[in-house]
Formats: sequence, C-alpha cells, structure tokens
Amino acid sequence: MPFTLSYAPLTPIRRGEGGRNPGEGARMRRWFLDRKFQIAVTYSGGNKLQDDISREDRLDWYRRMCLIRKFEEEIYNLNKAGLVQGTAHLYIGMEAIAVGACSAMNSGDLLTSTHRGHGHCIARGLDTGRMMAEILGRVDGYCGGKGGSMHIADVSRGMLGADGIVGGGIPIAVGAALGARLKGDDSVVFCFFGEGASNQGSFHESLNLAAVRRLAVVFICENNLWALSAPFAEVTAGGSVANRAGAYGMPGEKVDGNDVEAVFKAVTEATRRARSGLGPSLLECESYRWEGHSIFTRQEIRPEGEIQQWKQRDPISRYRTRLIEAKAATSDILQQIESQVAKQISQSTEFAKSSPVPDSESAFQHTYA
Amino acid sequence: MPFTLSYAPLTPIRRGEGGRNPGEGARMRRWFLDRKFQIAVTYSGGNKLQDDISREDRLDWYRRMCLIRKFEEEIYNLNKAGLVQGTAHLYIGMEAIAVGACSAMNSGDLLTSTHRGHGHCIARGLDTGRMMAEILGRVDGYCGGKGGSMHIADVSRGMLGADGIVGGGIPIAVGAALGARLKGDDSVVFCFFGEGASNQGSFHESLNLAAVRRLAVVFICENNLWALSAPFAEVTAGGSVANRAGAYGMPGEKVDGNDVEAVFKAVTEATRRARSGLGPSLLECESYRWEGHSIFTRQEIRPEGEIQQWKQRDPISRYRTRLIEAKAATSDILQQIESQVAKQISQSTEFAKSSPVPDSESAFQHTYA
Amino acid sequence: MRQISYAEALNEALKEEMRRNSLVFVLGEDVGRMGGLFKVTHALLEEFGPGRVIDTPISEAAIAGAGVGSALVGARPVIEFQFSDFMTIAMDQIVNHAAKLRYMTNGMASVPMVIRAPVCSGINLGAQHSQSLESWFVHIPGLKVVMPSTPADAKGLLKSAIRDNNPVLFFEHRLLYAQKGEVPDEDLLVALGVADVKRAGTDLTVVATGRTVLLALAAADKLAGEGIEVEVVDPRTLKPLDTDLIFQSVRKTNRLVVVSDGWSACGYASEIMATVMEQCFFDLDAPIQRVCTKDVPMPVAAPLQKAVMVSEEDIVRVCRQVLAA
Amino acid sequence: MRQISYAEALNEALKEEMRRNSLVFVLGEDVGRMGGLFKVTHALLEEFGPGRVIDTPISEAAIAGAGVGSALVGARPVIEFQFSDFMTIAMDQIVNHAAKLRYMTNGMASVPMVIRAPVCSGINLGAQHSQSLESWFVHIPGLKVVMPSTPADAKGLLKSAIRDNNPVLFFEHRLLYAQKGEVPDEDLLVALGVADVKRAGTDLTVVATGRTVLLALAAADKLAGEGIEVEVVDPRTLKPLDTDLIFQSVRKTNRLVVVSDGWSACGYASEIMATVMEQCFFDLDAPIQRVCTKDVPMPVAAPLQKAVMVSEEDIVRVCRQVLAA
Ligand SMILES: Cc1ncc(C[n+]2csc(CCOP(=O)(O)OP(=O)(O)O)c2C)c(N)n1
Ligand SMILES: Cc1ncc(C[n+]2csc(CCOP(=O)(O)OP(=O)(O)O)c2C)c(N)n1
Ligand SMILES: [Mg+2]
Ligand SMILES: [Mg+2]
Repeated sequence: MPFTLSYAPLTPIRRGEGGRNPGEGARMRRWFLDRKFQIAVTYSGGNKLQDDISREDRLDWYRRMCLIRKFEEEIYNLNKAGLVQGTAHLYIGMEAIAVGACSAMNSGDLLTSTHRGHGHCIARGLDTGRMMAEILGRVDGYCGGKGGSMHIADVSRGMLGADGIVGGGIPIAVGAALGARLKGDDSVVFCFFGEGASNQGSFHESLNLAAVRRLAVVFICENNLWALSAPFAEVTAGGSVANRAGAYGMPGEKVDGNDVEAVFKAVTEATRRARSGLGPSLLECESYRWEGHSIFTRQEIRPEGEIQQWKQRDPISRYRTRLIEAKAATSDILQQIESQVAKQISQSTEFAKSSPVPDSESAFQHTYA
Repeated sequence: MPFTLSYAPLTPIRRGEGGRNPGEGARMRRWFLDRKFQIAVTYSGGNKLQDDISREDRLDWYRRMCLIRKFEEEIYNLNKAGLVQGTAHLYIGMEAIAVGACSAMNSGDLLTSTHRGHGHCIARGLDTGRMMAEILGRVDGYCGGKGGSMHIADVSRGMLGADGIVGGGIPIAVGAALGARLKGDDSVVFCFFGEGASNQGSFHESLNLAAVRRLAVVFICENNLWALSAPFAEVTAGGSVANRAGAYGMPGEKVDGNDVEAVFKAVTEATRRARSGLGPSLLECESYRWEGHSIFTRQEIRPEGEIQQWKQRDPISRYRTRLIEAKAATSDILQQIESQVAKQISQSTEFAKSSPVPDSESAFQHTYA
Repeated sequence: MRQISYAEALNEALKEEMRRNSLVFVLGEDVGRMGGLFKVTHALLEEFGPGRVIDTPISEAAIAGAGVGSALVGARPVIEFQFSDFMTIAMDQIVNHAAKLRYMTNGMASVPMVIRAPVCSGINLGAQHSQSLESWFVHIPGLKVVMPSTPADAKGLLKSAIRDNNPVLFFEHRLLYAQKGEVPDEDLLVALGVADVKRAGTDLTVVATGRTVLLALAAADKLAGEGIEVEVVDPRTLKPLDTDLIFQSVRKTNRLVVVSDGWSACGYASEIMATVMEQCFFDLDAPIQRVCTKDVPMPVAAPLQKAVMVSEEDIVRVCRQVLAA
Repeated sequence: MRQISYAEALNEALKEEMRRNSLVFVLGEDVGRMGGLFKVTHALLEEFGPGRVIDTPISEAAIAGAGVGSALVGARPVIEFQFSDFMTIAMDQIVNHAAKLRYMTNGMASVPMVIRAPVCSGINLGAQHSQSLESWFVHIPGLKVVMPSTPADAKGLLKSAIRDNNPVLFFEHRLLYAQKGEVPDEDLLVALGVADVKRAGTDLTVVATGRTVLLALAAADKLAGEGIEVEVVDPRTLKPLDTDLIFQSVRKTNRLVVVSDGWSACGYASEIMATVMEQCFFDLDAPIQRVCTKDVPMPVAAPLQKAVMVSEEDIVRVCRQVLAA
C-alpha cells in the first residue's frame, strides 16, 4: 500500500547556518507545489533477510532482542513478587523496533523515549542491572530510585529519558537536534513514540518545526495498534501515521515492526538523510504488545484472537528460524546466546535486589542545579 | 496542483448514535488502506462567475464585501482619532472569504472566529453598530466593552466568538459540532483560522478528533501568506494547509480566497458533506491582508511589491468588474449599494460614538453564571 | 446506612445526572469501553451509548476545548483527565477560554463544564503523575474548584458541579477511590461553596482538603488521646471558599493549622493563611502553620515518596508546635 | 550615569550573553526578522544569524519543549513568549519536563533555559492578554521565577538567569518597556534570590513586584508628604525568595502591605503573607493586607480596566488602613 507525499529534494545545509540557505523559503515553496515523490511501503512480512548485514550484527541483534524479552519477563515476575516500585509498561512483542532502530545509531547520537521505554534503553546499551535497580527503586538505579521505570535516562549515552507524558518527548527530541546543530556536531536524534501519541498536538508542532528547520531527527512511531483501550483506527484519522508525513513534506514510511532487519534498513536510510542535512523522516513501525497496558493496568479489552495472531509473528522466534534457515547461525550458537542472556538477567536481578533502598534524605536533593 | 489524500466514502450516520455505525472502526481502517481519491484544487484565478447563483445573492455578496471593507476603513480612522479601545486586526483584502463562506450557512449554523474576526461577524449578519460600539469600548457593544475587537460574539446568531488565542477557536468548533449532534440538530460549524494557526497543536488534535467522530465541521483556513512577520513557507512544512487534510483522511481543497463565488461553491460542497453526516473538510482560502498585522503592530516587513501585487487582485473591485462584464449588474446599482453601505457605516459610527462609556461597576459583573 | 466506595459514589452521581438530563455527556480517554482508568465511568457506555460516553484520542487540549465548545451550545460535558497532571496540556482552554468566555461576552455565553481528575500521589508513579495543582485553578476568576474527601461529598458535590452553569474543576484522589463511607440512597446534593466540620473541637482548628482530611482526622484522634480537642474543617469547595465557617472555627479555637497535598509556595494553604490573617488576625494566639507536600517533585521509591508526602505524623507534630506557641 | 529603557536593557543583556557564550540562543515567534513583538530581541538576527535567533512557527508547546531538549544537550535557550498568557499552552513542557528533569534523573540532567514573557495588562487587550500568572510557577519546585521592576534589574537579572543552570521564568511588564533608568555601562550582574530595598522607611513595609514597585514608590512619596515613611521592598526574584530581607524590614516596621499584579487567591501576595505570618507573627502590629488585581478577568474598556488593575490609590488606601489598625 503506497503512501503519497510531497517533499523537496533538498540540498544539504551548511552547518552553523541555522539550517536554511539564502532564498530557500521561496524555493522550497515552489518545490512543494511542483514535485511529488512516491514512498513505497517496505513491508517485508518477515520473509527474507536483508543484504550486506554481517553475521556479528545479526547475532548481536538477536541477543539484544532476547535481552529485552528476558528483562521484561523478569520485571513481570519481580512485580508479582511485589518488588517493583510503581508501574512498568512492558515492551514484549516489540523488541525488533528498538533493536533495529538503535542499531542504526552512532555513538554520538541521541534518543528520546516513552513510558514504554525499557526496550529503547537496552537496545541503546544501558546497563540492565542499573535499569532494574531503578525499577526496584534502589540507590544504584539510573535515577537513584526517584524516576522509576518511566524516567530512566542516561544522558552520557545520549538517552535523554523515558517520559511519563504521552507525546512529551517529541518536542524534546526536536530541541536536542536544534542544540546539536548549534554545537556544530552532526548527531542524529531518534524520537520514539506510540501511535497514540501521534494524536497529541506536540506531535504536529514538533514534526512541523523539525521539517521547516530541516533538523536531524528520525521520528519512529511504534504502532502497536492500541493506546490503552483505544484501537488505532477509532481514534486516529488518516489510515496510518506514516501517511501524516505528507502534511510536513517529509518522507513517511511504514515498516514491519516485527522484522528487525527491515526496521534497521529503514532507520538507516532515514538516519543517512538526517545526518546529511536533508531533514527529518517519519517511520511507522507496526507491531503489537503482548502484555496488558502496564503492570498497573492489566485489564484486557483487546480480542484474544488478535493477541494470539500477533504472537504467531513473534519477532524473536521468527528471526531465530530465519537465521537458521538462511544458515546465518546454528541453533547451538543461538542457544549459547540465550543462556548467556539468561545469565546476564539473573545477575542484573541480583545486583538490583542487593542494591540498598535510598535514604529518605536523598528525596530532598537535586531539585536545583 | 492536485493534492492527494485518502479518505473513506462514508455512509451517512444515524443521528444521536455517537457518529459511528457498528463495526465501522474496522471497516474504516480497511478503506483507508485500500482507497485513494484525487481532490483537485479549484483555483479559478477569478476569471469566471459560477453557475446558478441568483442576481440577488450576487448583489448581496457585493454589498457585504463592501460593508466589511468600509467598516475596517472606519476602524482605521477611528483609531487614528484615538477612539478604539485596544487593538484591532483589519480584514481588508480578505472580504471574499468571510462573505463567500458565511453565505453558505443556514440560520442555525455556528461559527468560530479569530483575532481577525470583523469580517466573519459582518458576513454572518451581526450588527455593525454594536460591533463598532464594542471596538470603541461602549455599553452598547456586544460585550459591553469588556471584550473589544478580539472577543466579539453573538451566540444568538451562532457566532461563538472571536478569539485572542491563535488556534484557540479550533477545538471549540469541534466541541460545538459535538454538542449540536448531542442535541440532535443538524447544524454545521464553520471554523475560521489563519494559516499561522495551522501550526498549533490544537489544529492537529481538532481535525483528528472531528475526523474520527465524523463531526459536521468545515475547517476554513484563511491563508494570507503571513503570520505576523512569519512568511508561510518558512514556518509551515508540507507546501500547503489543504495538503494536511490527507493526514486526517478528510477532503482538502485549496481555493482562491479572493473569489467570493469560488469560496461559496467550495464551502457549499463541504457544508453539504458535513450536514449529510459524511464528516469534516478542510478548505484553504488563499488571500492577503492589505494592512499591517494590527492597528497596534503596524511595522511592515512584507515586500512592498507583494502588497501591491495583491492589491491588484482586490476581491471587491474584481468582482465589481466581473458583475458588470457579465451583465449581472449595472454600475448604477453597484453605486447605489456602495452609497447605501457608506450610509450604514456612518450610522454605525454615530451609534457607537454616542453609546455611553461603561460604568466601572460593570467590571465586576458576569464573572460567574 | 449503606456503605459504598468513593469511586462508586462518583459513578452513581454520573449515572443519575446523565439519566436526569440528556445533555450531560462524558468525554475522555478510555472512559467508555474501559470504564475509565480508575473505573469511575464504569458501565456508562452500556447504558448511555457511544454518543454520550465518548472515548477520545490522546489529545487533552482538544478534549478540553471540545468541552468548552459543546457547553457553549448548551451541552453539559463531564470531562475526565486520567491524572490531574495532564491538565497542564489543557491550560489554555481551561484558563483562557472556559474561565473567561462568560466575562468576555458580558454574560452572553456560559460554559457549564466539569473537568474531573484524580491527584495520584501515593502510588509510586513519580513526578509527572502525583501533582496536586488545585491552587492554580483557585487563582483564576471564572472557575470553581471542588475537592471532596468522602464518598458522600464526592457524590453530592459532583451532582451539584454537573448542574452548575460554570466551569468546575473537580479534584479526586487516587487513594480515596477505594475508601468506603455512608452514602444515602436518595438523591443527594451537596451545595458548592459550603464547608463542613468533619470533627468538632475547641483547642485548635485544622483546615484540610481532599485526602488530607482523613489524615487530619487520624491526627485529631491521636491528639484527643492527650486531651487535645482538634476541630477539623473541610472546605470541600476550594473556590468559592466558605470563609465564614473557617473564621467561626478560628475565632473559637484561636489556633490554626492548614493541611494540603499541594506544595506550599503560592499554594492553597497559603491562601487560607492569608485570608484568616486578614480577617482574624486579632483572634489568633499563635502563628498559623501549614503542612504541605515537601517542596520537591514527587519521587517514586517508597521511602522517598513517604518522606515527601503529607503524613499523619507531620500534622500531629505541627499541631503540637502551634499549641505550644 | 547613562539612562536606557527597560527594553533596551533587556536587549543589551541578550547581546552581551550571546557574545559571551555561543551556546546561548534565542527562540520564539517573530524574534528574528521583526526583532520581537516589543523589540526586546531587536537586531539580534543581524548580529548572530538565523542559527542563533530562530523565528518559530506559532507552536508554543513545541517551542518550550525544543528549549528543554536543546538545554538537555548543553545549549542555553532563551525563549520569548509574546504574552505571558500564552505560557498556558506550554505548561506541560515547563512544569512536567523543565522543572522536573533534573530531579527525576537524580541530578544527571539539567535544563538551563530562560523563558521570557511580558505581562501586558494596561494596554486594553483584555482577558487573554493581561494575566500575571507568576504564582503558578512559584508553586512549582524546580523552577526559578524573576520579575524585574527597573532597567538595571532587568539587565542584571536576565544575564544571571541566562547563566543559571536551572529553568528560569522571566516576567517582564509591557508598561515597563519604555521606562528609562540608570544602567551602568560595564558588565552588570544582579544575583538571583536577592531582594532590594527600593526605598527605606520606618513606619510600614510594602513588598511589591514588577510594575507595582513603581506604584508603591509613588504611593510612598504621597504618604511621605503626610510624614509616613514607607519602606518599599522589591523581591526581584520571586523564587527562590529572599525572606531575610523581608523579615528584617517587617521586624523594623511591624506592618506589611503586599502588592501584586496577579490575582489574590493563591497568588504571590498570599505566599508572602503566609511566610511572614509563619516567621514574624509576633512582630506584627496589624494584619498584613494585600493589594492585587481585582478578582475578575481583565476587561478592555479603559474605565473597566482601570477599576480592575492595581493603582497607586489602592496602595495608599490600604497602607492607611494598615497604619490605622
Ligand atoms: C498526556 C498523557 N495522557 C494520557 C496518559 C495516560 N496514558 C499512558 S500510556 C497511554 C497510551 C499511550 O498509547 P501509545 O502512545 O500508543 O503507546 P503504547 O502504550 O501503546 O505503547 C495513555 C493514555 C499519559 N501518560 N499522558
Ligand atoms: C497562542 C498565541 N500565540 C501568539 C499570538 C500572537 N499573535 C496574534 S496574531 C498572530 C499571527 C497569526 O497568524 P495567522 O494565524 O496566519 O492569522 P493572521 O493574523 O495572518 O490573520 C500571532 C503570532 C497569539 N495571539 N496567540
Ligand atoms: Mg500504542
Ligand atoms: Mg496569516
């Protein structure tokens, strides 16, 4: 299903110049009115592996996806055991998006995340022990227990934070790109948000602002078809989020969010475009959450059949099969990876459990710089 | 220049049913994915008269446009004389939009307006004397001098108010349509806003909400190419506002905002669609303001040549010529209309000037119902 | 008398008012199919249908604006925000439009709209999900602000709020939803602007709102054991404020402590202190003191959250101070 | 010493700080080509170029959010809102993000951002363009709030605000822009959190902010003619508040009047009253009184606006009451 949208074939901007070449306003306007480009939807349906991806990368992506899955399963259990402080929104089922996208990042790149942010953190290489410690409200957590699951951040890794406000991270990503340009570095900002967030005003204002300033942002919508109890089509006009890219004259693409390599490929292309000064893109990665909305809100109104259907498209086991079929890996190696992952998670859990509960005094620190 | 967008050919909804037929969510979704419609831009360039418009209507439209023009010129002079309380944003140059659009309204229909709202009020038939009294801050003003130019309203005529907040009126229009549906009446809401407002989050949230609920709203963007000092293309991605309709799966159309009959025709079609339960449309009427942003903010950064060029496309004198050429009216009749208009405005001025200044006690009334 | 929960009482109020007036409708995220994140709109969709129980996109600003627009044409929207913190997204519509339209039009328009939202401190959700911002709205002429502490007040005040012709901000508290209390069966209305003495006393007045009323009552019990008789006054409606009852109480006890789940600076407690200071200065034997959420954002981890939130101990301690002064 | 206007002083502060630190940049509607609706960013575009003086779409929420994001990566945004009323659109980013990110990340992140906006009462623009909402921000931990009354303070405080590593809300007043005053030529810094005695006196303390400082000084002159010596204290920074100076003054004069362009309920005046009540209760000879904008939205017509706004006469009248008490 092709999405049509119009955007100008832009000439790269010269850095430190505010992102606009002389007279470009008028020129862009003309372009917009004259040209149309067809952006095809890459919807692999998960049937083939992409070209020129190294064996190491593939095994590493498999490992990261397993790591996210196991991490979330562990949070689920820790919550059953009453150890989680507050809520947590599990990423199970959506692992291919975070891993595929973050694998396209440079070390200097930045990202903003959402309430459902564990996957982005792990894919970006945050420490699973410190993440778990945060979720358990311990001193060794990334936020010393003050932020919890919804506010994990690691600024040193360019992870600017999960966010408890739906749509709250989108303008922050745009600002980060503005700041990066001001500093003269060429980092790209990866902005993750759910399809529900695409109905917030902040989505619109941010995409428009990023587009007119031609900022280096890759907008990655994780469309898991539901926003709490709201089915996508009932609350979202226009048929797809990617389709909305046309409103901002930026490329929009719909991607199979359960296909790690398809996501990687699409994000890599959008990143290349952003880094070379051609501006933002909007990717819609379709996937599904297997669990309830959160460990707090488990009431399920989604049709059981739909959930089962999506579990058939498990991004991890599907990738596993594919790797073996394509002789890209043996099941021995994958098993080794799996047990290695299991080990890491149990170590993380030990670390988190043994980390002390914060002293109440710390509640009164760090309000101001 | 055609704009492509996708929307579903919807079946009219049954009133009082919340605007959704059973199972429609899913059906709509399918439609969105399968279908595409081409919406052509009607850009008459002001070359011909439309068919089947009565002589009476044409003369009445000419009269209303003249009335708006004279009213605004009078405000300009009254301000020079120091009589205007606060600011006023003059509508001169854009008369064809308000008159063409409001002529498509039924008596029971509703509208929301903007900071630049005099034209909408006059086109909707508000009393020019009471309007002027309000702008002069007198007791006979629509708001007893409390609201001034930016807050003129006449709820009895369905005019829900000008608005000092850019984009502030858009969700209010959507709510009015929701309320009308709840009451079971079939009124349509006309929502006017500037192209600058189309970058506010409220624009996005409102169009999406109206589209998914299929509400009876006609979104009328008055694109006068500038938002204060901001040129349209520099702050607005996507090339046109009408193009953004695609993001919401609603029809979008760009119209010559200096051609009263073209505006009437486009708005009439959108209104028919809305009233029959098929949902909202987005019209972008391109025009230009001849004066400075407001009587407060007169600093001019727009190119002089551009202003002159647009004055050549004066919606009033152009219509005048057309009517005479097409033998739709004689210059005698048009002159009669013009002097009649001049008379009405001077009477309005007299009325406003002779209306008392409000007593300070009234400042403390009407905060609560 | 029968006992029902605070959430059930609110749900009853909604049902009764929706049955009574077909122009009353509910608008918000997950209010329909799901019955509300905290179940306050439970089963409304089934009874009143999708035309009057509207599940919206996640668009708080447009939700509030749509409420205003529908109210302008005569409907009576009852909006739910899932957390009161999200009102921050809708402030323009609430403050620049809902609160001002009647005044700006010199009484021509009115905006009969209720916005319900829970304060959710105490469930470890952290800084963006725990704020008690009622003082912002008390600051704004044109708005009314309600904060019930019991199931009966919750029901009676919500019904009055829905019948009121002004925009009403209705603050609930997540920790109160499950609290049970006596609620009469028949049609129960509690007038806006009328405070309530939740416990009579002679030695000290405690003015507390919402969740903290329960803490104040517990503190009063504790102090009663030491022979100290605390009078607990619950304004119930924060704006307009029933000053008479508060002044009466202060003139009787000559000592006042104000308790609030909001922050202290420019908060609701400071307003009570200022008002009493203006009118009852010479009746006071000791400086008024306030017990508020500590002046930091809300942390997640239990011991930190506990240290930041208002507690019964805080109230007891400050009451002792004021009695000692 | 040379005299320049309040607007010129702000413009100098911006230029000096932008020259001093290339990470300082300006973001807002019409700040570039037009030099700002009220000329405060005049000629910045010419000197610093479109990369550091950014004309934005009309998108207040994204402007504030972009400020937060840029600050998180080390830039130092100075945002202009054309009217402080428009902050209502950006409250989520200001309150849920800018104010809390440092705390939520346990000190890992910081948000060095300044948001400048004028209070525009007094020019007949009505209810949506005249609000003085500073108390909302004083309520929020994590924010700093500044409100200068003179050109020198405006320059010195803006420079300090830009160098501060926290989000700072900087409230100007439309009626002050043209006011001239002495401003030293050399690099002028006024530390945040330090109040200033604008006039020394012994009989009564008036704490006033922003525009109302001028009114308080005029009122003081008037009363001086009657032999009444009023001390006028200007907090300059509303949060954090320099309580010491205020307490000192009150302990000297034993009488206090608080003046604010905001509304009274949960306003800035009520906070000063509450704080002084807590700390200086026994030093007070009379109840503290406040002079605030009357409790209605701002009307347009001159006589109505005049009746609603704080005036010199109001201050004189209330000072007399407090002295008589
Ligand atoms: C502004 C705001 N509104 C509502 C919520 C409550 N809420 C949390 S997650 C969520 C659904 C978000 O849906 P989506 O963006 O699709 O993300 P998903 O949960 O599906 O990953 C809602 C309504 C919130 N946190 N913030
Ligand atoms: C929320 C908000 N931001 C900024 C302003 C200041 N302002 C008033 S009109 C205007 C330009 C509006 O442009 P547009 O929507 O195109 O309408 P036009 O004035 O061109 O008719 C601006 C920025 C405002 N009134 N409200
Ligand atoms: Mg979702
Ligand atoms: Mg415009």
